[in-house]
Amino acid sequence: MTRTILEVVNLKKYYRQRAGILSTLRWRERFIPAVDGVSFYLKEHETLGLVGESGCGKTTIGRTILRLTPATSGRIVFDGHDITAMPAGELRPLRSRMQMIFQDLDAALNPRMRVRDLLKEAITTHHRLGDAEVARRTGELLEQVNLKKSKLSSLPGELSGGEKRRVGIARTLAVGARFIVADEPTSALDVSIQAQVVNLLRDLQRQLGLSYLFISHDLEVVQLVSHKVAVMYLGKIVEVGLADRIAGAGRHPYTRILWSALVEKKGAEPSRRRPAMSRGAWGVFDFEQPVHGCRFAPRCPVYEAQGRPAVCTDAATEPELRDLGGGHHVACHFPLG
Amino acid sequence: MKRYTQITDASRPASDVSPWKSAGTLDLACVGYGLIVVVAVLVSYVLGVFAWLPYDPEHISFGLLNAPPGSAGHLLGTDFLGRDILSRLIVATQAYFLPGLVAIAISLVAGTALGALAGYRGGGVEVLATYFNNLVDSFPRLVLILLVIAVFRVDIYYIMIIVGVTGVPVVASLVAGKIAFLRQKHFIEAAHVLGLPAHVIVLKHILWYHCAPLLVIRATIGMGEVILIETSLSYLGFGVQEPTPSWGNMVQAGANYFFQGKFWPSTAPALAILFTILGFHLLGDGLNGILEDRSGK
Amino acid sequence: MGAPLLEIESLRTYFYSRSKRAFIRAVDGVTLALARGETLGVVGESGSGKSVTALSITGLIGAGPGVIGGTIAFHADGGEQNLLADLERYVDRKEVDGRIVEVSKDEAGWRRKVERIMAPLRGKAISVIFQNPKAALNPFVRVGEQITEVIRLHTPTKGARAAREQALDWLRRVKIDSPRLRFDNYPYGLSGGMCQRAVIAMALASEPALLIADEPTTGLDATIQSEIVGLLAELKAEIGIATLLISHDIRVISRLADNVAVMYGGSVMEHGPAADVLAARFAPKHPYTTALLASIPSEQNVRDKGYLTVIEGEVPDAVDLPRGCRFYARCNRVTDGVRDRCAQREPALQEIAPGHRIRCWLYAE
Amino acid sequence: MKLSALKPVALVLSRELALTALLLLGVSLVVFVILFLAPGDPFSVLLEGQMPSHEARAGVREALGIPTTWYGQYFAWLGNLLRGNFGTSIRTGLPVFGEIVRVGASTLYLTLGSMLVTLLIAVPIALHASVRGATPFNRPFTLLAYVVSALPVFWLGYVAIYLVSRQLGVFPLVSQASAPTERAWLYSLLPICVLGLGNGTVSEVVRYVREELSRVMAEDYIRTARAKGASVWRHAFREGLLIPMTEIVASKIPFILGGAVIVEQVFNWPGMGRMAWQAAQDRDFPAIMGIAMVAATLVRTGSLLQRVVYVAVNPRASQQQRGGGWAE
Repeated sequence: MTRTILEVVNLKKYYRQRAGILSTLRWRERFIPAVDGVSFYLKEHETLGLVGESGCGKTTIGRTILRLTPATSGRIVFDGHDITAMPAGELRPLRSRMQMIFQDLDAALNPRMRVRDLLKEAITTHHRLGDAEVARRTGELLEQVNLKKSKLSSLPGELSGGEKRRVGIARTLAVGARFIVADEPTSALDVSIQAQVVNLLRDLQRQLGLSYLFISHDLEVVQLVSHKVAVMYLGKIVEVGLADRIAGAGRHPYTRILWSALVEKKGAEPSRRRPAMSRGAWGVFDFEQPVHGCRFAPRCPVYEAQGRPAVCTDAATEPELRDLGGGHHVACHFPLG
Repeated sequence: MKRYTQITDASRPASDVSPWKSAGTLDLACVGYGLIVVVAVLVSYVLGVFAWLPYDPEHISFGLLNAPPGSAGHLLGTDFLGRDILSRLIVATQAYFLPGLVAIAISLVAGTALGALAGYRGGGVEVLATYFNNLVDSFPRLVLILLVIAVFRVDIYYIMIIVGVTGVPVVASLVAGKIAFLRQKHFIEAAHVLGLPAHVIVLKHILWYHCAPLLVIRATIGMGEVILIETSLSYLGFGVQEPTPSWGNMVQAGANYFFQGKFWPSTAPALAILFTILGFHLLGDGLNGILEDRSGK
Repeated sequence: MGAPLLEIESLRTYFYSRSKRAFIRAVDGVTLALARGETLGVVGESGSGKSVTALSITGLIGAGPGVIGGTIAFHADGGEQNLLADLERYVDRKEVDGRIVEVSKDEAGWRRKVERIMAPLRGKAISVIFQNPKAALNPFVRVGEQITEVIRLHTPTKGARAAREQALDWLRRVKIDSPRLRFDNYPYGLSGGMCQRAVIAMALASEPALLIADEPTTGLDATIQSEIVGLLAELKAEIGIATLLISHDIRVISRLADNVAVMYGGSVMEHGPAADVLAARFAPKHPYTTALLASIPSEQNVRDKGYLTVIEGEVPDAVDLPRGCRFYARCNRVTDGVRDRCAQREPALQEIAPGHRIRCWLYAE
Repeated sequence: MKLSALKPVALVLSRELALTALLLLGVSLVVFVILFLAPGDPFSVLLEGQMPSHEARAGVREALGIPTTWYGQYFAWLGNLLRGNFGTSIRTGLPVFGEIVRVGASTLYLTLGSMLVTLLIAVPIALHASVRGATPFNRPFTLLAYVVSALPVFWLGYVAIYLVSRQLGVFPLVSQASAPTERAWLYSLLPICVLGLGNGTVSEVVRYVREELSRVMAEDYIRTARAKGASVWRHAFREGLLIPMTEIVASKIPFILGGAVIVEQVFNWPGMGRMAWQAAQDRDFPAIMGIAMVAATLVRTGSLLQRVVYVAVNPRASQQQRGGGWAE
C-alpha cells in the first residue's frame, strides 16, 4: 500500500481586503475567503489534478501547503509531520522534500547566474559536497531532464522556454524533492514543448516515485497526467474523483460545464452522452450579497431547472462533499445522473 | 538613413555578450568622461594630502593680483590676493572628498539596510520605512543643514552626516523597488521554497546580484550631490572658511572682481564644480544605461 | 468565397539584435491571401511571426528596421491599394548568396509614408483585436467612451447621444451583461471576458472591411474562451466580416476558420482549406502540421494515458535560421531521397490540390 | 469628472490629508529634537524671551510653570506653533511668524516661477527625445540639460547679473524693493530664470519624463489607440505626461527651495532663503526653526497637490465602482 505523503484537513486561507487606512484601523473589515475549508490527501507515486477557473483558489492552496503564505486555519500534514505552524528552522530540512514549479518560466532562475551555478546552488543548499560530487550530481540531473551539457555555461536569458522549465525541474530534483506543487507548468509553453514537459514529468514520476499536485486550467493535460482530479469553485472543492470519471461523467453541474466548454471549443458537436450545459451569466463573487449555501447556485443550471430549491441557498444546508461510491465525492444536493 | 549590418556567423561573439561589449557608444563616452573626472579628483586629493603642489596655496604675492592664466608661471593665474589658483583648486578637493565619502557610506549602508528590510519583510516595517522616507524628504537639505549650523555651529563632517541621512530615502526606495520587482516575478518565493536561508536570499541573490550596480550608480550621483552641497555651503560662508580653499568660497571671493570685468578668479572654481559634478552625473547615467537597463529587466 | 480582399506577397519584416549583431528574421517571406467574408486562421507557435505579420499589415511595427520587403494588396471598397507602396524607395538590401546581410532604411521617411497610407484605413477599413483585453483598454477612460470614440471617428453618426445608443447596441450584440452599467464602468472593474467583449464591440463598431484578431482568447479561462469563440462564430455568421484570426490554440482555429495557414520560423509552411489542413492524420499534410496536431492530447491519448507524440528539439531561434527547410532540424519524415535538398535549399509553396499549398520537398514535383 | 466620482475622491483625499498631518507632526518632532539637543538651552530663549543668566532663568521657569520634562516642553512649543507664535527672532526682536509671512510670498513667487522655467526647458526636450528617439537633433539638447544641471547656480547668477547690468545700466544691487518700478518685473524675472535653469534638476526632469512617456507609449492601450485611428496624444496625455510631470515637480520642490536660498543670496532677494542664511549666520534659531517648518509644509503641500491630481485623473485610485469583481 503506498504511503500518504500529504494530507490537508479543512484548510482555510482568508485575505484581508486592503481598503487603505480604514482597513488598517479595523473599522470596516472585509475578508476574501480565497480557500474556504479544503480537505484532500495525496499518496506517493500519485498525481492529484486541481482544476478551476482563475481566482478559484487553486494556486493559493499550493502556496499555503508550501508555507509561502500562512494558513488561516486547518491542518497540513506532510510525510507524517504537521507543518501547519512548524517553526521555520525545524521546517527547513522538510522543505527539501516539498518543492514547487512556478508558472513563470523565469521564476526560479536568477537571470545573472549561469545554469551550472544555478544547479550547484540547488545541490549544495542542504548538504556540503565536494566539487567532484557536485559535478557528478550535475551530470546526473542533466540526463534526468535531458538537457544538453553545452547549456551549462549559458545564462537563463539565452535558454528557450522548454529549457528554462527543465532547469527549474532539475533544481527541484537537485534538492531531493519527493512532492512537487506544479502551478500551471505548461500554460506558458508552446504546444510542442508542452508535450515534452508533460512526458518528462510523467517519466520522473515513474523513475523517482514523485507525487504531484498538478494545478492547471488545461483540462486535457490534467486528465492525462492525474490519477485523481479535484474541481474547485470559489475556494471550495465541489467534486473529487478518478480523472477519467470526472472528465467523462462529472456529477457536479460545474464540472460538466467545464468539460463541455472544452468540447465546444474543439468544434465537435457535444456528444449525446454529455448534455451541453447552458451557462448562466458569469456572476462574480460579490461582497454586497455574499452567497449562503452552495456558492455555485447563482450560476447553476440545475438550480434553475429544479425551480431554485431553498436547500441550495440555505446556509445551514451548505452541500458537503459526499461519497457517491468508489472514492468519488460531490458537494451538491442534486448530482447529475 | 539607418544602416544595419549582420556580421558573418563565424565572427559572431560568444553566446553571452558581456554588457560592456553591447553598450551604446554614448553610454561608453559618458562612463569614459566620468572615470577621467574620478581619477582627477583622486589624484588632486592625494596631491593635496602630500602637498605636492606647484605653489603654496596660501602664499600671498601682492605683485600678482588677479593675474590672468599663464602669467608668471601660474598656469591658471592668481586670485585677488595673488595666490596660485591651480594649487588652491587642487587643495580644495580636501573640503568635500573625505566628508563626501562619509555621507555616501551612510546613505548606502543605512539605505540598503532599510530598503532590504522594508522590501523583504514588508507589512508594518514597510509602512514605517515609507513614513521615514517621506519625513526626511520633507526638508530641503540646505535648510535642514542651516538649522543644524545655527543650533550646533558644526564642522563639515557633522554636516555630511546629515547629508548622508538625507540620502537614505533615495537608496532605500531603490532597493525596496528592486525587491518588489523581483517579488513580482516570484523570484524570492522560488528561492525560499528551495530552502535557501533568508540571509542568502537577501544578501547574495537580491543585494549582490541585483542591487550592486544600482548602488554603484547611486554612489556616483550621490558624490555629485555632495560636491554641490559642500560648494554651496562654503559659498554661503559656512563650512570651510578662508583662507583654506574650497571651490565655493573661491567663487565667492572673486565675486566683486567679477563685476569689474576680472572674471577668471570666480570662473575657474565654477568651471571646476561644473565639470566635476557633470563627470559624476554622466558616469552614473552611463553605468545605468549599460548595467541596469540591459539586464535588470 | 468572394473577391480577394487582402493579398500579402513575400512580406519581410526584420528586427536587429544589437548584442548578437545579427538580424532577427521575424517574418521572412510570408505569402497569404484573404477573400471577402472569409476567416483565415493563422496558426503557429511563439516566434513563428504570426503577430508580427498582423502588425506589419497595420503599420504598427515600432522597432527597426521593421518592414523591408514585399507587397500587401488591400482591395477596400474603392480600388486596390498597396499598403507598402514604393517601399523600395526607402529601403535597399544587400544579399550574399541568398541571405540578406545588410539593410539601410530611411526609417523616419518610411514612418511618415506609412502614416499617410494607413491613416484613412486604421480603425475604419481595418480593425484589430489584441491579445490582452484588460491592457488593451485605456484604464483612464470609461469603456463606453472608448467605443463612442470609434463610432464618432469612423461612422456617419457624429452626435454624442446617437453614438451612445449605437455603442450600447453593440454592447448588447456582444452579450456583455448589463450594458448600461458596463458603459460607465472603467476597464479595471471588468472581468477578462467582459473586457474582451468590449474590445470586440469597439473593433466592429466602425463596420470595418477587415478584422484582425491577434490571439483573442489567450489568457482567458476555458469557459470564458469558449464563450468568446461562440460569440466570434455568431458575429461571423451575422456580419460575415473578413477576419484574420491568429492563435496558437488549434482548437480555436478549427472552430472558426474557413482556411488555415500554418506558420513556422517566420514563413508559411502550409495554406489551405481548414477541412484539409486540420483533417484526420492521413490526408497529405506538411510534417510540421502533422506533428503539431499530434502533440495535442487527443481523446485516445488521454484515455489510455499514452505518451504524447513529441516534436524533438526547440522552437527555432529567428536569428540563426537554417539554410534549407526551416523545419528540417525537427522533421521526422525526412527520407533519404529528399534529405540533401531539405538541408540545402528551402522548398517553395507548391500547390498540391486546389487552394492547398505546402512548402515541403516531399510534395514538390 | 462627474459629480458621482467626487465622493470617492473626497475619501481618498481625507486619507492623504491625514498622512500629511502625520508627516508634519513628524517634522515638528525632528526640529524639536534638534533644538532640544542643542548646547545651552535654546528653549529658555524661545519660551521666555531674552533671560540672561541661567539661575535667573531656572527660577522664572518654576514661577511661570514652564514644563521641565522634554515632552512637556514639546507640547508647549507645539501649542505655540499652532497658534502662530514661532517665538521672537534674536536678531530683529520681531515675531518670527510675521517675518516669514512677509518674506514668504516672494520666495513662493521665486520657487513657482523657477519650477515653471525648469519645466519649460525640460519637458520639450523629453517629449522630443521620447517620441523621436535619440536623434542627432535632440541629443545635444539632452547633453545640454546635463551641463545646465551641473552648473553652480551662484556663478550662473553672477554671469546673469553681469550680462543684464551691462545692457540695462547699473543693476540695483541693493534689493528688489527699491528697484525702479517700471523694470521691477524684469529684475524679478532674472533670478527666476537663473534658479529655473540652475537648480540642478533639469537633467532629472528630462530623464524621468522621457522614461515615463516612452513606457506609456509602449503600453497596449496606446497601440490600440493607434490601431483604431484615434489620436495617440488624447490617450497618452494623462498617464504619459500629466502624472509624470506632477510627480517629478512635487519630488523636486525641496531641491528648488534649497536653490532659492543661494539665489536669494546672490540677488539680495528678500525671501525666506536669505532670512535662513541670515539666521544661520547669527545663530538665530527661532527664525531658522520657523523657516524649516514652513519649508517642510510647502514640500508636503506640494506632494498633497500631486496626490490630488493623481486621484482625480486615475479612476483606479478612487476604488469605488459598483459591479467590481474580486475574482480577477
